[in-house]
Amino acid sequence: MPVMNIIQAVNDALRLEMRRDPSVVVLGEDVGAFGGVFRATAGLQQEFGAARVIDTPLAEGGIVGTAIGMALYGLRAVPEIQFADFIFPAFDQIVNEVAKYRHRSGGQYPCPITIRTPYGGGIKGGHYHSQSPEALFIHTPGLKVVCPATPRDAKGLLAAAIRDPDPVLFLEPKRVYRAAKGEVPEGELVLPLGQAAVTRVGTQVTLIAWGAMWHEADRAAAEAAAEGIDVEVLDLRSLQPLDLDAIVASVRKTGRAVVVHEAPRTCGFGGELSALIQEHCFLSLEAPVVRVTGFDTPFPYTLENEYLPRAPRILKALRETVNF
Amino acid sequence: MPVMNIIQAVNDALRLEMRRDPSVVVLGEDVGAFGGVFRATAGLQQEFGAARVIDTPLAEGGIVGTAIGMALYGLRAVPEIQFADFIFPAFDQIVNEVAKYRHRSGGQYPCPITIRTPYGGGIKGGHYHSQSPEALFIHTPGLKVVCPATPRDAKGLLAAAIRDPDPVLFLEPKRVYRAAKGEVPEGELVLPLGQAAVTRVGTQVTLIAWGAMWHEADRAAAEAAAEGIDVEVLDLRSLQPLDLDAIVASVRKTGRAVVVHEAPRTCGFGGELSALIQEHCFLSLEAPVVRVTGFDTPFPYTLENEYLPRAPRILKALRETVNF
Amino acid sequence: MPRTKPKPRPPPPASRDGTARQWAPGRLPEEFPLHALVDEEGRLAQGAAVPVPDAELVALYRWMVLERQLDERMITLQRQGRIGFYVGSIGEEATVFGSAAAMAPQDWIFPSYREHGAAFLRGLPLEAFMCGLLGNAGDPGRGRQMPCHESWAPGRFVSISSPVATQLPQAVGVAWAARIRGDDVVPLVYFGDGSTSAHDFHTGLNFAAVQRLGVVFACRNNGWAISVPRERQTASETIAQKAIAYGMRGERVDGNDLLAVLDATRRARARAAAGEGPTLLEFVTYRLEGHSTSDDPRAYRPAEVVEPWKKKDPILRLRRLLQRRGLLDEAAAAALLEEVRVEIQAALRQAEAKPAKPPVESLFEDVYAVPMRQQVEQLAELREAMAADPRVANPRHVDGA
Amino acid sequence: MPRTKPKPRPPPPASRDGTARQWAPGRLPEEFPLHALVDEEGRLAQGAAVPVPDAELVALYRWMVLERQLDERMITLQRQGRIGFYVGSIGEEATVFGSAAAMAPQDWIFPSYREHGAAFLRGLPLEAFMCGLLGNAGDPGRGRQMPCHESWAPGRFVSISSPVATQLPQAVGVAWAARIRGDDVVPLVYFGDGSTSAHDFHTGLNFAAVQRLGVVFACRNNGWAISVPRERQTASETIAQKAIAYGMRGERVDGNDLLAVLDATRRARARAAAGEGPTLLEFVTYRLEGHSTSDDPRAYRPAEVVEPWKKKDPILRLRRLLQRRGLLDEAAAAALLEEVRVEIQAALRQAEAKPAKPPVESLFEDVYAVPMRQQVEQLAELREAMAADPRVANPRHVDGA
Ligand SMILES: Cc1ncc(C[n+]2csc(CCOP(=O)(O)OP(=O)(O)O)c2C)c(N)n1
Ligand SMILES: Cc1ncc(C[n+]2csc(CCOP(=O)(O)OP(=O)(O)O)c2C)c(N)n1
Ligand SMILES: [Mg+2]
Ligand SMILES: [Mg+2]
Repeated sequence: MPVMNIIQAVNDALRLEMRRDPSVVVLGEDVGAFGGVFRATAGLQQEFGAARVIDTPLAEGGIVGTAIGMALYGLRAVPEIQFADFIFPAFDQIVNEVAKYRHRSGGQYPCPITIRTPYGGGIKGGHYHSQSPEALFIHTPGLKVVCPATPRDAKGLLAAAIRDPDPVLFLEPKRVYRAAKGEVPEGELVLPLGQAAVTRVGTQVTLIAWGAMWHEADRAAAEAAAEGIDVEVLDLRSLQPLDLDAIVASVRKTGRAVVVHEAPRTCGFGGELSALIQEHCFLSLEAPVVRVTGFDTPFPYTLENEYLPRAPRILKALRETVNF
Repeated sequence: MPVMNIIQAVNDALRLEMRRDPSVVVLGEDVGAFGGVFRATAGLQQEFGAARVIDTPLAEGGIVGTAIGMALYGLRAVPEIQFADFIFPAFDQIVNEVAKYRHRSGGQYPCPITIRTPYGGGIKGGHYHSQSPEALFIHTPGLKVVCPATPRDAKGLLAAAIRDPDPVLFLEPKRVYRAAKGEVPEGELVLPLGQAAVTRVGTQVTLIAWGAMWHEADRAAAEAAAEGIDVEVLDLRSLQPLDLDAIVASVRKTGRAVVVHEAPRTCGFGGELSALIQEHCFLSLEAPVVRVTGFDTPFPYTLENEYLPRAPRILKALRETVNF
Repeated sequence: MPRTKPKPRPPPPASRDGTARQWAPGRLPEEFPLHALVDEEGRLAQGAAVPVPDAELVALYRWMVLERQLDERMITLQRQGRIGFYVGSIGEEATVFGSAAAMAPQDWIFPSYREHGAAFLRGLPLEAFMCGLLGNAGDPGRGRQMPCHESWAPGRFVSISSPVATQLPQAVGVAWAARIRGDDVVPLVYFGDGSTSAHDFHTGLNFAAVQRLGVVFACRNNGWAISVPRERQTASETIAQKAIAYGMRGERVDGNDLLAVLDATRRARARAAAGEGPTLLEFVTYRLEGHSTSDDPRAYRPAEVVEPWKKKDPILRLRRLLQRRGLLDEAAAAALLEEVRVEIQAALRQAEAKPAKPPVESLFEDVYAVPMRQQVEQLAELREAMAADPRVANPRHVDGA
Repeated sequence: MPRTKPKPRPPPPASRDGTARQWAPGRLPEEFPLHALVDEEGRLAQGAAVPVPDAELVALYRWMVLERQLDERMITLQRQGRIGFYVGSIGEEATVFGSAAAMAPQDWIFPSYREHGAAFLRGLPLEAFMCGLLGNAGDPGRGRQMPCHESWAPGRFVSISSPVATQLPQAVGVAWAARIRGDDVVPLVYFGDGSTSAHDFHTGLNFAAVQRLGVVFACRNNGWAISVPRERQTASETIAQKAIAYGMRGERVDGNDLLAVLDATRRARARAAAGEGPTLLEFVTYRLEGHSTSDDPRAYRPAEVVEPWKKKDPILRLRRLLQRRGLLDEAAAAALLEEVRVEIQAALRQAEAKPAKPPVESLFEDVYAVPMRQQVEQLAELREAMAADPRVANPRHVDGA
């Protein structure tokens, strides 16, 4: 099996879906001849032409707005938002339009678009090239939200997102775009949305993460193991739909849970997970669910290592949770 | 003391603040000669002139964007967004600009604006005149979020918001704009942000709500009392800053908590509150924190009574929680 | 397949004479006269031809009369509390029917919220529309949206959303998709003068022009955005001239002249289909009534300013034209009026006979193609709550007493 | 106090001749010639006067040379890994210095991200700027933003944010506030050609024009938005003509001609101050280098297309003018170059001597005027974590090995 990084896996999925289905269209800023500022669409315009791989004017609302029209007409539009931080000019089109189209029309107008966007910190991007806005979209009924951590999942979940009958926000962990390498099956790979991966089996505490932070969680779990703490690690992969069964099964077994995310803590997805765990595992819980997260500040430039919930802070939380 | 409804209280606060401080400016769609589609700014243009009470073009991003410039210059701009559902075209200006201005400039450019907007369901407004987007803004560091339930609080908290050195999103419960009447002190009234009100003292379960749903909570608590369930009711009033001490004190006493909000459940503020309660009251909790909320669907038209978490559903949750 | 890429037009030459030239408002040459074919007395302009056969003209007149009657009846119904809200097009009927009639049947229509007339042309039954007003079990939109937010996919009439101007880039996307598919499909998208201030107006027109996509942008300039007059919405002398910012064609049309609207839209559609790109049409008309049933224009607009526009009534003008051409006499007009009244009344009776509420599970359907865990669990939760306490579904038991 | 409200200009008259007139691209009369005062050989246009005293002209030349040297040095520094990112204005210096120099000292400047030159003119010390590039303890922005996102309140140079065009309505708000306060303050706001597609361009210009607010909108049309050429950004022949959509003045200026930029900006400022409203200035220039240090233009732009623009270099042109006027000889030019190099080197040395990181509590400050509970608790949490494990603050211990 070939080894790829996440950029290559995304590129591979896009290419295969475009070959398979002539209605798949890619659009966004700099995605055409240039192949995207992260090169995720490199070579696509060369293969599929400027009619299906389109450089748009600089307006995220226009990118998503026109993608909606394409979807209503029957195409499978895959808009790219250059950085998740720049998704907000399209927020109204996503939250009031994409998410509600099927419902508001009584089922007459489905709107299956897949919005790809690199998210998260750790690349020295400061306030505006580092944000993790997943919670805002998970809070919006009608949207699905997917966030892979590995090249294999990036490929398989992106293909699934593009084929899905519902709109999907596909968050790509740019911090590990190139650093995360792994074997990826050649040819068609479609992984189901809504299934978490138990990437490490353990008994003492459940550690939940996704995207770039899954790598930190994985590291922390390994270090914890060296200290004799037996951690079960879940990579959520899809945040909406959520694999609640996997979470509940794990926490009922371990009795303890730590949730990790980059976004600010307050009203982040960690709060929702904490609430769900409590609702479903109340009688099994031996310690409060702990959140290891970004802080309630804008994302910083110089102090980004301090800001990010990396392995050392996760490890500390694991220790404290098992000793509660 | 005069009796007012919430519209009148908001109007009174705006008038008094504009009289007191010539730098207070009101702007928005239809807020001028017409006095706002809900009449909250009625009479202000007549008293303060068209230079300080301004009808803008139909563009929420422009309303908030220009309000930012005014604030940077030293004015106290109070933009109105006609319905909270229409705040999304201004989302980028609020989340990337207003919220981060002070931080990103190293403290050189504070941006104290107060965005007023009617929110919530129960007026037969369907998908686009009913939403409760508070969680999106609570998740954004740099913003304060206030939501009064009564005329007195509306007046006192709005005055405080306008004088606050930080930007405030002021959510007005339009469902009870006219229905909620109460005594309101004449003249200056400034209530501190960040203090919850214990509106009913009880021992068995803590019931937490804000805005329009506080009225439902209050009703449910009264009905529960008739059944012999002793409920303590908290009206949060300010969601960010949050009066965590009041919540923790109450739940440590009662051992049980029910949280009510209109917004969809998943990733709503109820999840955050549930997580916080669990983190701070783990050893006192005798039942899981229960969320009584809007459902994970767009806000409906005909079935809005079914959708809203009104007294009967709250009562059911109270019963189940005390019997857990 | 996309048409050949437009060659970028060369910018004007440099002047190095040391003098500065700059465009100043008011210097715009008379590039945007009001296009009209019929005057207020119903006289056809010299040399002009009626762009549709007689029968179609009479049919369009009938539609406009029906629409007017419908609006008046529904406004009354709202006052009686039988429907919750209504937004009509009194005085603006020609902008809706003239433009919609100019499109081909396969074309898509993106409405703002005053154009249900176009949906009728596309086959939306009056009764289904009224079920939408009632939000009842017969509503094709399943009672989920406010009145006048209809969807009608069989007629390629797209779902309405309240946030203004969002439909503009969406319509552009349809034109783009049609080009990719090689289909002869042109979207017609409606919006008001106030909506030209919204950001999606800008992105919509810009994307269409850059890609030279065939879209008909139809602005109903009715002079008002709720209480805000057009002059406070934009400082440009016309809406049509905004086309210049996008390198697009623009035209100002008498929006109370059905024939002019039809003619201009037809030309715009033809150019769109020929690969010549989008057109911005400004239909100059007037909102004779309040913004909607939630609005009372007396609070911001003296009655006098409306008077001159009443004389320009588009239905009156068309009727005069028909009379002049011998296509409609007094008796036929009266019969037609009675006919549409009966039609409306019959549809209303049928609509009101439907169950008042869609089934409760409909709330949880269509959020996703297949309900997810939350929707399934929450439906069960709601059912249980309703079974335990009938007040859950009934406002009076809680709010009233 | 607001100036008197502008009278709405009457729209053009109606034509009832049955013929349709519509504005078509290409028919725009030559309303937007390129305003230039100095040609590529440094010759002043006949009859034109130099709009600033000799000393100021030489000072501006020095700034432009300094800026060029700074950009080149910082790009090298970035390649060496000593700073993380850089975005310069090579080839566009005249657009920045010419416009900023035309404003009054009390005026506000809203930058996009290439205009740190304007901050220098307003007194931002080179060393403080470089501390910002390093994100170290000396950064007035406290190391919170990427390099080239400086703020300089003492010079009324507003904080930079990355999302493009957001600053346009904000600048309009400052003009509005100044009018309410009765102050003679005019904001100058910069943005690129690509940014004209963003929605805030539309709302900014529209709000300013409707309110007739004095704002100078300065578009640096450098031909590119990262890899996207101007023709794929808008189909309009010029950026300046977009003014027509807003009923505003527009002017096209040779952006490589410092004097023309200065002259046009000064006139726009004067009109703004006189209550005559906003102006859209299009400075036609060219981005000679990559978009930023993160970009490699060879991937999308053949080197040949850049060549003709190198000949139009604004610094070269100004130098030739100075030489012709006897204000700068070879020796003086060489000395000046050496001088700015030394100045840059000295500032760099001082900046690099500052502690590499701002204190950890700085992260939690300025989120609110006074940190709230979360910030206080989370700072304590972070301190505790750092004390327990030094790797918390150190990437190498975690990411590297
Ligand atoms: C984004 C947004 N902001 C505010 C509103 C509230 N609103 C509804 S209609 C309207 C005026 C629209 O005016 P115009 O576009 O001229 O259309 P008209 O009603 O005159 O047909 C406003 C402000 C809205 N629907 N959407
Ligand atoms: C809203 C938003 N979308 C995308 C980006 C990414 N981006 C940064 S600069 C840029 C191009 C800007 O081009 P232009 O406005 O012409 O300015 P120039 O860089 O040429 O000076 C893009 C797409 C951004 N900063 N903001
Ligand atoms: Mg209108
Ligand atoms: Mg550019």
